[in-house]
Amino acid sequence: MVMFDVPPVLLIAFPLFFAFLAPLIYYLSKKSIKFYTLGVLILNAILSYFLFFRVMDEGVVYEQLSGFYPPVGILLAVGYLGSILAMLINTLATINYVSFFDEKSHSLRFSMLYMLVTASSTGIVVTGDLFNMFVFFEITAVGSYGLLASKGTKRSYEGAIKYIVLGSIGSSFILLGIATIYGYLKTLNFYDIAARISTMPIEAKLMAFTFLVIGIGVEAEIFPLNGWVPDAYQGASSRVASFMVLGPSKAGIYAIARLIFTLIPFSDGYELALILGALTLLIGELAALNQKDVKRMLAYSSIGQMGLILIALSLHSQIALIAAVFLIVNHALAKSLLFLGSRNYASGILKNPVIGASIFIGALSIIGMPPFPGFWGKWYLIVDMAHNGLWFMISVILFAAIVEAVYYARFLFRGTGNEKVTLLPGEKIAIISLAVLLVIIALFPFLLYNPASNAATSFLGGGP
Amino acid sequence: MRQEDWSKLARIMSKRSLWMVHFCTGCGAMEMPPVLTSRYDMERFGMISMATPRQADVLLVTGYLAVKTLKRLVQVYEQMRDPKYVVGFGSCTINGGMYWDSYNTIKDLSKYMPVDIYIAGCMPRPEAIIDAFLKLMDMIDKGEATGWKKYHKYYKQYKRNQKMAFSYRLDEVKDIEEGDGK
Amino acid sequence: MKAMELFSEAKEIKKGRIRIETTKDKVEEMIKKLKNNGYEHFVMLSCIDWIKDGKFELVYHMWSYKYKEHVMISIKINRDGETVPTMSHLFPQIETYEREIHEMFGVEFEGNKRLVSFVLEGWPHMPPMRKDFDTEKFVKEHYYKIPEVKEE
Amino acid sequence: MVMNIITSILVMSGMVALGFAIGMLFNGIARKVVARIHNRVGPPVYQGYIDVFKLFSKKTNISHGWIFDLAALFSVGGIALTFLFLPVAGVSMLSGEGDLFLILYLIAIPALGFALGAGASGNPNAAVGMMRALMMMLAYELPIAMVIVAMMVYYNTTSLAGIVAMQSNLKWAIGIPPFLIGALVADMALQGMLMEKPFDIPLAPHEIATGPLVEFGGKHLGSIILYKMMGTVVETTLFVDLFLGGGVVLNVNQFGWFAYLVNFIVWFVLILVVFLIAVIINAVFPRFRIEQALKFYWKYDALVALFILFWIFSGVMV
Amino acid sequence: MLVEIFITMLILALVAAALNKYPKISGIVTFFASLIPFLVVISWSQDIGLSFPQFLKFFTLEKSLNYNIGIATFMLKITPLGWFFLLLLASAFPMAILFSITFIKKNAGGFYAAMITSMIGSMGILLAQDILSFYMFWEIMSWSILALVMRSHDKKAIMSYLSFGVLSAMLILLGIMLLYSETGTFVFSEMGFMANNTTLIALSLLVSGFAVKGVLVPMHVWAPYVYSRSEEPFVAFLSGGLSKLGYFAMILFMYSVVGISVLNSWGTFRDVSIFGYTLAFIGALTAFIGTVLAIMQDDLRKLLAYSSIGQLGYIAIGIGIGTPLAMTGALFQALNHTFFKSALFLAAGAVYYRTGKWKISELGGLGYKMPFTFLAVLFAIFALAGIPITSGFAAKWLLYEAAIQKKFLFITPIMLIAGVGAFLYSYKILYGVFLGEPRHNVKEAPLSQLAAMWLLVLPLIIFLIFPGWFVDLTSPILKWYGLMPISHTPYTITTSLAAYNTLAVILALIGGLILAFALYFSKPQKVVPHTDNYLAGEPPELYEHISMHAASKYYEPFDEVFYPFFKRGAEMCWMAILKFVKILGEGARAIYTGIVNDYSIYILIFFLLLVGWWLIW
Repeated sequence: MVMFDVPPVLLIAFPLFFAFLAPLIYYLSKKSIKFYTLGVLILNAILSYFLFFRVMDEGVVYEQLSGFYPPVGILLAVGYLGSILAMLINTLATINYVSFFDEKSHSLRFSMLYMLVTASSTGIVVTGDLFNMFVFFEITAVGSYGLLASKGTKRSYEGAIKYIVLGSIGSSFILLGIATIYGYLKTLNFYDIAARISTMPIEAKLMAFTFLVIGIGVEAEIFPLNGWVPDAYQGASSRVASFMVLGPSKAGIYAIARLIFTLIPFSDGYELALILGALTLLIGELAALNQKDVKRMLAYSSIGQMGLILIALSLHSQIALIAAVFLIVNHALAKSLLFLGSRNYASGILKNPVIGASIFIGALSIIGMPPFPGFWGKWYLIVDMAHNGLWFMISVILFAAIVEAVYYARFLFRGTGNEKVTLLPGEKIAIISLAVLLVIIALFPFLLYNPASNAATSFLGGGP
Repeated sequence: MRQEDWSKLARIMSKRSLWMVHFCTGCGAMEMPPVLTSRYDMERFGMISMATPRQADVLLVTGYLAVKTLKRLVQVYEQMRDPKYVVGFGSCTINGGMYWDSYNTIKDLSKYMPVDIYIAGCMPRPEAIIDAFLKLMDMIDKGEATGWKKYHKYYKQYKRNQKMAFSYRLDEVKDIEEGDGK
Repeated sequence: MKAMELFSEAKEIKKGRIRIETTKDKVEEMIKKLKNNGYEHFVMLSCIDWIKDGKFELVYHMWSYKYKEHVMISIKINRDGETVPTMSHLFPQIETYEREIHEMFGVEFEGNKRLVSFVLEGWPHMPPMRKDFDTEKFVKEHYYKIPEVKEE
Repeated sequence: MVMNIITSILVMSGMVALGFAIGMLFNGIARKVVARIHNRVGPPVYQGYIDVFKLFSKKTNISHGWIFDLAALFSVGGIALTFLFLPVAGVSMLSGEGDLFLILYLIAIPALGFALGAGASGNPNAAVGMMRALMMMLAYELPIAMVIVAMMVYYNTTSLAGIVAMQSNLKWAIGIPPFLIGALVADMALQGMLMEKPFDIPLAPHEIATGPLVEFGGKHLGSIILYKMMGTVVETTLFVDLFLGGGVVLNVNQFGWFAYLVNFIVWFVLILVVFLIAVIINAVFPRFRIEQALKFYWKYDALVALFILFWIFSGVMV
Repeated sequence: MLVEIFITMLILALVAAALNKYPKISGIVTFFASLIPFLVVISWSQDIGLSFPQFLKFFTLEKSLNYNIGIATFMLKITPLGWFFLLLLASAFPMAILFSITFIKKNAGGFYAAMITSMIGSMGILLAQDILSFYMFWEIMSWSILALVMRSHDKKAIMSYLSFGVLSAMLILLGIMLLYSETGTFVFSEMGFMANNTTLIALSLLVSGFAVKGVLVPMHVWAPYVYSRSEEPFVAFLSGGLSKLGYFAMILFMYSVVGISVLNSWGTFRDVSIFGYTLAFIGALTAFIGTVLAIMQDDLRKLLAYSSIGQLGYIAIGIGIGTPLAMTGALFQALNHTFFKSALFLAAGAVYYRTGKWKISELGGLGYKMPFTFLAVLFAIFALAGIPITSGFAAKWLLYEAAIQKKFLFITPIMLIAGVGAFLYSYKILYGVFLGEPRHNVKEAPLSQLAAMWLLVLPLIIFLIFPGWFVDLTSPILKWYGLMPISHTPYTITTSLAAYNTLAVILALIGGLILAFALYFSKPQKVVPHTDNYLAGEPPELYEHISMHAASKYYEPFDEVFYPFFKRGAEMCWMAILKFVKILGEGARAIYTGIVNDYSIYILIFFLLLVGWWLIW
């Protein structure tokens, strides 16, 4: 199946390079910029497939950059989860870009930022170096500020500025964490840190953990660090919000996973993650219950889903990690679908049953109804919790699911029936493709199960 | 022969079981309660008052009849099952009584429906009423109370007269549709 | 004595009974005024046929429980075809009185939508309460002329 | 085999005929008794027979369509059917083939047929009367159901014939303290079952023109009246079977035909007494409105019945 | 073969959906698809130990199937219990489809596809042998019902169904997870139970989850809305067929998975487990409350919905008591309810199809206009009210006997009074819709609708005469549970307390009717129109504008007495819970103030908290 061994760096370098080449294309032909961007994204997605299959074949792929050997040099380490996420982010970014296709004034800046954020999000999930990860975080954040503000309304600027403020605080915390670790261990390589973390004094370890959790938590939308989420998503256009859900936030949750599994694994960390996850879940879902504005509601729902994923991660067992992978994939697919469809009203569902059914499938999957991937995620999660006897947490999750069902029903049936539906053809294509992906995973869950199982094994062994 | 015996038996039975429906229009209604209750006790003859014409055998017209009331009375009469008997109370049903010159009160009930027995008086006393009923029973027994047969036989004439009364005009009533009022 | 204070043309004919003679265009105003001043009960509307004068007299009777007074507002109209405005919007029961007077005297009430037959269903002749209607003659020509049922 | 079937059919037809005869007689007795209480002479006791004969001899019969006719069929057929399932004076005709629950539901067949006819007549009075009749049924059914269930649990059988058999040798249920109270409760319910005052609001002749009966006349009314008359026999027999040992005083195996005779006489006297109690109450009471009747049965009667249930409950637990 | 059957039905569902523009053709396709489950049931009859005629067996099917989808294995197997309930569903389903061929006109494709999907889900549930496939098929069934409920476009119906559907799903999920953690296996047959509190909690959760589908109080709140706003063929199948799945699952988990010995180990009351007794009591309460509320309704569908609630309560009583007698009674009641309630809802649909009205107070006199519909309704109502002219009585009788056998002094009177209450609302339907003054000049219902109704009524009459056949039908189930089938012949059932001989009842009824006929035909009669009524002498032709139909507010005194007690019902409790959750939600929303300073402070506080935690630790 593998045609050629894709070096992981290509996945980052390729879009970055073409992103900086974009002004030239724009100078030549203003209209072709979107085709250009789409082409780059498609190519990158294809590359990510090759990488995925390579990882599936060979196991973890390492690549050293710039000629230095680790721990001094920069190392890229693509694990199973990394390759899944790289593939997911690139594919969905491509699909999502289709939804922007009908915009009349297709600005250069937007295309560049889009490619930039895609590349840096991919970078986060394939990197093996803490500082490298920080750099990619910064790029992602900067790109996201631009994307969130791209709608150009007062609200979008407001949301973006909030993100900038919180994102800066988060970045500085990450930097503090990195500094702490570097100060003691004189290394930033994940493996190196993981190998020698026990030599660190406990206070320093805790300090580093705290700084990093807070820093990454801002990106990963963890309560109470996620204040920017509702405002930013509400202000941004639905398509940008959809992109934010599938790209940066997934990279953030990956970073959290790396932090608590590889970097500083200790039992209180898991416990903290569990508590934070439960809080995030409950607060996100409850806040969404009464929310009238659709995008804000979906943003809250996103927060809730992140909490669920965090709970799954915090259980640090094989099945729970499989569940986490399912939940991540489900959230990326279904939530970006729902964001794209957030402008569609109940009357639109009647006029276009295909779109209606797609949105319905997305909502079902998020609520966790069989046979969609969301179901498998929740199922494995609950099975694992049942193993461990975490009945209270199961009740919390199920309660959250009921609340979710109620507000998604409101989401599906909102509107008086007289609204004009203004979904663009591109958006429709994107929605339908996402729904098709959901159905494919629903019909053939083992497609995702086997990689997820590998990823879980790898993660539990301390790998990427 | 058997048929005749049968109807003879039926007459004997039905004379002992006369169920009445009151059409309480005038002051005659006041004379009925004593007849029914302890003092005169009509039930000893098997007579009780019924609530609807469907169940009843005897129609009591207890006083004067305005034209508007006559319409209702005819309907009630036609809803009763055969054999059915009509008893007219007091002079109002005979010749209009004290309403002899009223523009809106009919003067002679027998022009509009067959009356089996009239009770004279204004109003008749309970004794007179009981006497009349005993007479009626005798008539039934002998097969003389044939008002209901007469109504079917001369249905056209009765209907014509009723129409004349209802429309307050004699000249406009010409033909009556077929039927025998069964 | 309230009505005496309200209307200058009011006359007390005996104790607690007041008569006001007026014209038909003022009636509505007067009833309204009385209604607002404690005369909450509209007792009835009656009609008298003054055949020699060629007039109908319509009398609106009102009663006050507070003052224990009976007020009669009397108007006169021509017998031949003069119409009177309806008062049924002031007291709903007036509708029925007007219906009756329409049937019995043939007075037309403008604005009363329910002037259908009341006691006499389908009466084709002159209204029977008019003094020029000869009851005895009608009875003789109508009821006594209805034939007996002939037994053949 | 064939002879057996023919014999039993003959016995059953005879019993049904007897039931109708007693029902008509009861009608006359009731009217006579009420008249005597009113200080009147009253009709002769055979007045019931005259009335039924007269109704069936009417010359014209007016129907409101085939659903209306169902009433006449189902009411007479259904009540005869119900009678067959009762043990009468210890003679169990079909009562071995069904039980008390069946009887409670069989009584509903004529009532439902009657209701169909009343509804089909299209008269609003009939509908109102039927509504009241059904609500009355709901009202009295609660206390009587509680008492019956208590008896079933006590005697550990649901068969009426079984309950009667348990009370043989004059061990009548009324002699057992909870069921003495139960008999009073059931007698109140019987008052409603028989539609006697103070629970005769479903008919209420002066108010809704005899309610469901308003459009019935001639043979239709005759059928309904037969059903009502037989109904009094069925319902009083049910009461007697439950509380008074079905009127069985002598053992049939021991005394032969003489026992049958005595039992029948005792049964007749007992149902007459039960019926006369109802009639006498009827003669001196005004009537309840329907919601008053409902409240009476569900508040007071049912409360007493509940007390009996608890009584039995404590006994069963021991 | 079994997989192919599922796939065939799925393909036919897609075909039906594709034929959206041709509702009749789509309906006919679906009708053929709907016959497949019935053929499947018949072909399995010998496998579970029944002797059905050989010629009815069209194909041979494997008894069990393990189907691997890569990450999990679905274990399906036919059991006597599953077979019986599949028989019910498979008989009601084609009738609902047959009815909808003429009834459904708008967006028919989606309707039929969702109906077939719900049937597929039901088949899966009835065959499931492990937790995963059970739950998956349960959800497929639930969500295809939601798709059908959504067609009503009624917000209240959709929201209430959805909330309760998800609540039920979550309760079930929690319950089966508890079972799984207790036993460590997904497969029903491998579960061995300890009688401990976890199992009790799990079972309670499961039963309350199934109670949503089985509409037991207080989980019944959704049913009146959904039943009264959706399309009739679907409601007929939902009430008649799919609600039985809740009771199937109750029996499955109580008696197959957990087992009677474990139930009994939690304490017994007169040899009935306390768990079962509680269920029986809730069932009796449901029967009573459903009946009282049904009497108060004016909307025909709402009345039927509440009556459905009331009648389903009886099944819970039988399941709770759990003796052979009670189980037979419960299954019999399930069968009866399937047929009569489907028929009634279909008849309501036929009435609506012809008149366009739902309110009982606006209908009337249809008995002479639609005589065959009326007769079907009459039989269905006999079954509903338990009049011994249909099989409805036998079921109730068995349940009464079972309750008396166990000396249940308080449940039995409630059951009896609910039975009498059924007469009241039955008569409301009969009078309000079919009797009384005619108001609509309409034709008889179309042939497909009539055929559907009558085919549903037919079994009720057959099982009236031969209740023994029914007992034969259930004896494999009882044997499977190790219970003795009750003693019977084709037309008699005998218990330790009494006997019930249908032949005697029928013959006596015929005898009584002959007597009545003899009296009745003694005299000729003439038929008069409905306008010829005694109305105190007032000619009705004068009062054309006044309706003589007394069906509006029919049981007004009853409402006056009972309304104060039922004013604050289960619905208000649920609304209060919802309100509480909404207040929580408001609180959660208040955290996100929209002010960036606050958010920064949150981060700071969080940082301090963490540091504090580490310090204390």
